This record gives sequence, C-alpha cells and structure tokens, in this order.
Amino acid sequence: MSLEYTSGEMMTVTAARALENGTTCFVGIGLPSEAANLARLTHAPDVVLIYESGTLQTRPEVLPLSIGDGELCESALTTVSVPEMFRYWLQGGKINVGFLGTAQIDRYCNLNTTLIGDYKAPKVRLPGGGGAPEIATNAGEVFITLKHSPRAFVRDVDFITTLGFGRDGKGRDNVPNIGRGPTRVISDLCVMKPDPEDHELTVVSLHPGVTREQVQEATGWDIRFADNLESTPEPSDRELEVLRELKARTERAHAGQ
Amino acid sequence: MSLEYTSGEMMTVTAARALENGTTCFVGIGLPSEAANLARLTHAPDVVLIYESGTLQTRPEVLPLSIGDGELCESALTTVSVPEMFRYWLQGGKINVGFLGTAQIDRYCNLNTTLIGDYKAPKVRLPGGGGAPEIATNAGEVFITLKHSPRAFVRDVDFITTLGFGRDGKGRDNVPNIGRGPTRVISDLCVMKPDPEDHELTVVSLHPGVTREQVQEATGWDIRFADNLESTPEPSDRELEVLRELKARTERAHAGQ
Amino acid sequence: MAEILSLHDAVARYVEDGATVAMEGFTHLIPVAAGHEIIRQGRRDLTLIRMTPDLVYDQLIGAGCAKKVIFSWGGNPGVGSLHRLRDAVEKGWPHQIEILEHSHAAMACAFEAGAAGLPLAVLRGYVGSELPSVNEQIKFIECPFTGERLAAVPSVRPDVSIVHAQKADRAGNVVVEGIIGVQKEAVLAAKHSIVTVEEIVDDLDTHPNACVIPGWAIDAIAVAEKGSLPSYAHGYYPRDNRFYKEWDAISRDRDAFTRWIEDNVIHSIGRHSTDGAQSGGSVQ
Amino acid sequence: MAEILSLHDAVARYVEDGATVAMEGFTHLIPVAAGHEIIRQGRRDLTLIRMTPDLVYDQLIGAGCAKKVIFSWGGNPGVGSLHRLRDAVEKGWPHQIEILEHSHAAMACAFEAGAAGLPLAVLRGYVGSELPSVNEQIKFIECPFTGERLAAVPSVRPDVSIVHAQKADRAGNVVVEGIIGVQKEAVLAAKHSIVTVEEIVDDLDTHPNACVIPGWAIDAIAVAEKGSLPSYAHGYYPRDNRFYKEWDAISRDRDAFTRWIEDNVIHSIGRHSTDGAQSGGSVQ
Repeated sequence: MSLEYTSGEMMTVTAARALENGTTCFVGIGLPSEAANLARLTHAPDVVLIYESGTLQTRPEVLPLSIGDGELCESALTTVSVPEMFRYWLQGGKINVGFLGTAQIDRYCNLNTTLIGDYKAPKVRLPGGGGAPEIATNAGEVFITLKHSPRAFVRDVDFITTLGFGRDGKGRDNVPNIGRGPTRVISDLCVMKPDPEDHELTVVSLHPGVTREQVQEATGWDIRFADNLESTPEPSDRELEVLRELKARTERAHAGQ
Repeated sequence: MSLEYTSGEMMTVTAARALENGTTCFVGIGLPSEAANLARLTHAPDVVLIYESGTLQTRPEVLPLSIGDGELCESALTTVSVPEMFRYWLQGGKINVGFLGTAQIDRYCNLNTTLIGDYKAPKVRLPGGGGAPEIATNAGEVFITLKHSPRAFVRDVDFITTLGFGRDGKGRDNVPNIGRGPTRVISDLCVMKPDPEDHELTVVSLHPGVTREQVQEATGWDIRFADNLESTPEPSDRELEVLRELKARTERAHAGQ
Repeated sequence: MAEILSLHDAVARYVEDGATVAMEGFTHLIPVAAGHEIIRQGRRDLTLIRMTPDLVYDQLIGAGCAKKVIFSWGGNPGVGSLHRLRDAVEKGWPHQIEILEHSHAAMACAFEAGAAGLPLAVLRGYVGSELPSVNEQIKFIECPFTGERLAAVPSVRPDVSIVHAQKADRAGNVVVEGIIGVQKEAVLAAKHSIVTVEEIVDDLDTHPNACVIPGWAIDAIAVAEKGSLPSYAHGYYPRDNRFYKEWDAISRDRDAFTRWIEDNVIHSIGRHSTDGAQSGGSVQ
Repeated sequence: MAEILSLHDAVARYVEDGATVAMEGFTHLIPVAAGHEIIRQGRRDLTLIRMTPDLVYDQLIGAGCAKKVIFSWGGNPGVGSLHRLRDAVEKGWPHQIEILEHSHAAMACAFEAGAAGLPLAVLRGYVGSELPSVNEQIKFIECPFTGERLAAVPSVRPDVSIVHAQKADRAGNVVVEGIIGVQKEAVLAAKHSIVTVEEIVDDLDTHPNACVIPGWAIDAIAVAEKGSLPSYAHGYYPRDNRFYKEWDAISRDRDAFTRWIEDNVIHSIGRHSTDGAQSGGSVQ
C-alpha cells in the first residue's frame, strides 16, 4: 500500500472487488463499466461482461465511451440483437449481477434517471430509464455505484425510474420472479447495504480516512450506520496500477479519434 | 406441345404456373416444393422461396427431400432461426403465397393432416399440423396441391388441422388480420377455386383429356363445376424438360447418399 | 459453466427417469447420438418435446423411453410416417403414450418464450384450427390495446435440453451454423443442457453475429463425432437420405425394429458405422 | 422490392410531414445522413421513435422537425445530456414537444412485436417503476397459465423506418454486421423502409446466418458514404468520439446550434467533411 490514491479510485477499486470471478454481469456505462473491467483485469479474469448493446462476454482493451463502442463488439464472444439481449439474456435469467449507476438514489435504493422536479414541467430532464428498470428486477442482484452528494443521495427520489425497494421498502415483497434487488451501493465515501429487515440503506464500511460526519453531510437523509461498521480495505498497488493503465489507454484511444 | 406427359407432370406444371414472378412464397415440402422450384426455373426466376426451416430466398439445384436439407441453406440468401421465421416472416406479413399439400381436404378447403378417425382412438395417425395452421391464416393467400382421390377429397375432413373456410364456409368472415385463404387447389385432374360467395370448392378448369365424371368419381362429395369451365393449358416442352431435368438431378443427388 | 464430459456421463448426470427432455435440431444437427445414449441407459417415463420428432424420437418411443410426446409435426421427413410413433399411438406398443400437439408457429414461439423467461407465448395462431379442442394448453387472450383475440401457449421450459452443434472451444462456448432451428432457444429455456459437438477446437473462428451459445449457459459438452447421423452437420457431413428411406422398412416391423436397436444402439458402443445408420458409438 | 434511389429522393418519397419515423442504430450505424436530409427537406410534425435518441435526434428536435419523441434513453452517450431535447422539453424551444418514454426492454420488445406483426409485446417489465404512471401505453395483463402479472406495451409500427448498414447488393439485399441493435426489427415493423448503405457491391459475401435483410422487404436503398458519422460503421470507420464531446458545447447554445445546422446540414450538399462532424453531404 505505498501508492497514493484518490477517492474516485477508492470507489472504483471497491466496486470492482464486489464482482466475483465467474459472475455474469450486465454492465452499465460509466463507473460500473470502469469497475467491471478493472475486476476482469485483476481478480476476476473470468467475469462475463455483458452490455445492453448486444455484446456478450466482451473484453475491451480500453473503456468504451458509449454502450455500443466498436471495441465491445470486436472483443465479444458474440453480438446479438438488442431484443434478444433483453429477452433471452436479461429476462431469461442468465445475469447474476446488474451493475448500475444513477443520477439519484434514495434511502430504499430506488433510482431516478428520469428527471428532477415535476414530470409535466421538469426542472432538469435526465436521459431516462434505458435498460435499468428491467436490469434491476431481472438480474439476480444489483450493485450500484455513484459519487456521494446530497443531490444524488436523497430521502425520496423525485421519480422512481428503477425499483430498489419501493417508496416503503416493501416493493419486492411477494413479487414473483424478481431478483434480490440492490445488495450494495458503493460511493467514493463508503459502502452501503440495504438493511436485511426494512431495506433502508445502511453504511457498512467507511473508506479509509472518511468520517461518519462526511457521509452524513453528503447524504440527504439521516443515514444509518451499521453496528459493526468496518473500514474498507485500501486499494492494492496492483489494482491502482491496472486501473491507471486502463484509464491512460482509454484516454489515448479516445483522443486519437 | 410435342412431348407426352403424365397427369402428375400436368399437376406440377399447372401448380407452378400459379406462382407469379416476384412473389414471396412459403413452400411446403413435396409437391408444393416441386412446383415452386419449377416456377423459379421457368417463368418466375425472381420468385422468392422460403422454407420453414429458416432458409430465406433459397435456390436449390435439386429438390430437397426434407424441409431442412443442407442444399436449402447453402443456396439461401440467409438462414434465420425457426422462431424468427414464424414470427417475423410469416406472422409479420411478408409472405404473399403459402403453398401447401395435405392428406385430406374438404369442400370448404379445410385441411386435415392430423389423423383419420377419432382423435382419442385414431385409425391412422398422420404427422400433424407442422407449419400449415399459421401459413394458411398468415400468408396473403394459399395454394394447395394434391392428387385427386375420394379418400383425399372428402365432404368434411375428420379434423380441421388447418383452416380453409371452416365447417360452414364462413370461418374467415369478420376475422381481423387474416389472409384471403385458399384461392386455388390444383390436382392431377383439374383446378378448383372456392366459390366467391359461399366458398365451396368449384372446378374451374379440367386438365386436357379429363372428364367431369372422372373428377366426380375421385371426389367424396357432389362437386360443383363452374359455368364457364375451362380446359387447363397443356405443359410446354420447356416446362416438361426443366421439370424432368430437375427430377433426374434430384434422383441422382439423393441416390448418391 | 460447461463441463466437458463423456456422452455417457452427461446423459447419466442430467437425464433422469420422468424428466421433460427437449432434443432439438430442425432436420439439421439432430442429437441422434445422445438419443441413443438415453436408450442405452434405459431411461423411462420421459416427456419428450420436439417440434419435428423424427427417427431418433421414433427410436426412443419404440424402445419404451417415452411417456408423453409434445410436438408439432411427427413424420419421417420426405418419406412418410413414423411407424413406432404410430404403433404407440394407434396400438399402444410397447405401451400407450400421451401426445400433446401444437403447430410449428406455436412451438417455435413457446421455445422463444422459454428462452425469454416468460410463462407464455402470444401469437396470431390457431385461427379456425381444431387443435385447441384437443389441446387444453392452447388458450386465447385479448390484446389490451386493440381487442384482437390472440392465441397463448405455455412456454417450453424443459428439465434438460439436448442439441448437437458443430464445435465447442475449450471453455465450452459452442457455435451452431446453418439451419439453426430452435437450438439456442432450447438450451436457454432449459434448467440443464447438454450440447454434443463434432469436435472441440482451440478457436471457434466465427463472425461477429454468429449463433454462439456461451459455455456459462450450458451444463455439459460431450464430443459425439458424426453425432447427428443420419441427420447432417453443415460443413462436416451430408444428410444420409438413404437411411431415412431404409428406416421406413425397419420401423414398420416390431421385430425388425427391436433387432436394429439391439445391433445398432444397445451393442454399438465403441463401434463405428459404415452405413451412416448407426451413431453414438464413436464417443470417446 | 427495394429501389435504389438518391437519399434526397428516398426521403422525399417516404418521409411525409406528420409521419411516424423510426431511425434506428444502437450507438452503431446511426442513420445520420438520412436525418440531415430530413432536416434539409424541412419535414415537420414528425413523431420520432428511437430507443436511444442521440445527436441526430437532438438535431432534428432543435431544427423543429419533431412533434413527439418516443424513446427509452435520450442522452449524449458517455458525455451527458442532449441539450436540444432538454431545451424543447424544459423550455419549449423551438416549440414544445411531447415525449413518451419507455424502458429499453419494453421498446426492444415493442420493435420485436412490430416485426412479428403483433399488436402488443409482453414482458416481465416495469415492476415497481413509476413509468407506467406517466405513460398510459404501459398496461398489465395476467398470464392465463400462471396468473403472473406481466407488462404489455403496444408494438412499434412506424410509417417509415430508416436504418444505415454496411452494404447492399444490386438486388437491394442488405447486410448489417456488428452491433445490430433493432435495425432489422425496425425495417420489418414499418410500413415503408429506407436503408442507407456505405456501398453497393456485387456480392454480399456473407456467412450462412448473417443479419441480412432481403431487398423485397425494403422500399428504398440509398448510398450514403460515411452516412453514419459521427457514429461508426463496423469494418468501415470508427466512431468519432471527439465530435460527441464537441456536440455538448455546440448544442448548449441556441445560436451556436443554429449556425452549426446552417453550415453543416442545410448548406452541406455535395461537400465532404474533414472533421467527421458533418455527414450526409457525400451521397452518391
């Protein structure tokens, strides 16, 4: 542990570590994609990465800018149509982990990527649901990664684009054929998990040097801390080196275009 | 018209002539396949032949023994999965003509390929519906070709596997999104069409040398004859030559295996 | 994750008495060697699903493995009837079997729906057909947008699906090429799956949109060289049309059939056939 | 049967004011040249359907062509927002537009159902999402076999679909390769279709299960070299990631946007671009 690292790197490394080798992972673009590829290049060489563009089991050399970069197809085992991707692979139950980012998340892990404000007269119109609504319900479980801020971590999202555990924490109760939902949220400050009883998001691990107060300040509700609050293990030198090489390769590749 | 020909050849040539150039035709195996390929090799070079095995726009050198012979795939524009074939190409409304054979047909053009006798205790168990039930309703229109005999042409089929015009001739009335159904039936004795009013099968053309009595003897009900009963044009030498070459090539190819 | 097993071990592990088994291959790539292995292992009370039961299902039925057959066209393609299927349905030999029949369109959609994890398939089908009167699994629903009446059938979700393909790589990824039928759907719809292949290669060497089934979606891969004969494998060997015709005579007679099974299936392990009729003997 | 037309003539013939238009391409093979031609021809009141409206829809919206947008994710992929879409939705510039939004799964299934000639698509979707509360086209049905509640959406059946592909042969048969998205479904679901291609070749030279759309299922083929830029064409040219980033600045400002459209779309016929930002000028 000799290398210095940023809170962003801490977040990515921690998110990457969540992915077990051999898992099939439906990967969102951006932070989830960065974490999933870091996992593949470090402890999880046989993690299967699937992007909604239809690329099955892809091994990109550099991070894709878009969900459908050519690199994803060229390095994939095969590429299927988008209807097939959503029908056979996601809804068909072949995905262990859906790895998502979001604009807003609330205390019951509901995600909002639709809009800020009122639906009819939005203050900010966001891109929309994309694949997330069905990734969150059809994958075996869901990991979420995003940066901590009071605008991102809100008590109640303005709009539930994607189900966490609903407005009351009970949104998955008695629903047949649904995945376990969010099992962990990784930010640049900490790791959170839904409480096993009422599903309220609870900090289970603080990143090194981060205080409870910092997490609370960056969260839009009174966030709970686990009784046995842990300290997130630091990134290893190898993880940092691989991540930095990946990002440098990516930057070079995209600048060239 | 110098060449002699058989009644089987007369049937195939007449069935082939029914197919217009440029038509998309969903082809049943056996007699329909023979007729459709003869059409392609004579007056209809741009007829598009589609077999339910997934082979789109196929141009076999020899007649396939089965619906999925390798020749069909090798000479096709492309080959799709069987679900895609039935969903996008047939149900999706891309087929002008479904070309079918059958074991039994009745006066309202209903087809039976399921069984003779009672369903629970069949006298003869036939192969079953295969693609026919939806070909007959989802194609723009349907041509049927089979040899004339009182066992094949029955007043009422033992079982409606595939809709012609129903038990009362009104089976397509007011049904949305359905094709026109059978528009002609070509046997080795004559050409029949459903009456435009009540849809009862009516002889419109006798093959050269065939009498009304012969048709009636080979039909299991009192069959109608059109007022303006025509004589089917004879096969041309070229049609007979192409057909005979096709069959000879086919025999050589299949004997070699 | 696919394990590479012998055909014997793959069938022994995944095909249990009473199981629902789909063996697919639309004329092409029929998993005949695997069917013979099931006969050799003496499995009983199987519910056999297949759009186009042909010779291998005729053999399984005649050998007494089947309790029920779910199908949409049961014949000897281009030749005629399946005599063992008929003998079972018409005369109860070797025992009575149940049949449940669909149209191709419905079964294709039912496999698709099974692969898609849905409980039902919806199609514009069975209009005017009397099949719904003899198959209570065919229902009709009303479109909530247009009011149109559409057919619905339960999806196909077998206990085990078995298909044959050209090749697998060492990670168990499989490529299917040519007439691909409903093989991929059958594998994805099933709880367990066995894929027999002509060979295992280092590199699948495919194009970007090839029909590839990933190894992690398959339970077992077994090498079965010529495992599809008398059916064929695009790029490997042609269909043995002559055997399809010969089968008509063999299968008409119960004794001739039983002798053929004895000689070509039960006692064939390790042997290679010259007439293309036998297969399943060349496995490992 | 596909006619080979100029892009101008294809758009003039098939894209009418008020039409429902689906321009597809999932990040890859986006029909940008065709979108620019629609802007040049000044079409109005279009209902624009697309899973992932990106730059070309931002341009169509900003240029005032759109009345309504049906979509599931509207952003600049990897960069951020679509500022013209946001300006129209949030501030009504250049005029208010209607939006109807779905999830990807629902739209993909709706395209599939459209291609399959069905009025509806059924999926296990929208569970717990609030999208059904703002989109009345999302309904729920009950499975007649299991009682499960499943989502239903109307199928997509555009007046005209426009996609871009690598190549066509002289009969108008088209091959799409790489990330194939919902292009085939879009073409098959539509009343009319235009396919722009990089080139017309004598022989498509494909493998047996390639994604080929037959010429008889297409209305018009138009050559549009680099017709997908700044998106990409697998095997022809890469994605212009830099322009996607540049678009963020151009599109934030109404005047900058208007100038860009003037310079790069309206007055660009026959010109070739060097920065990859412009396209649609190199037709024929």
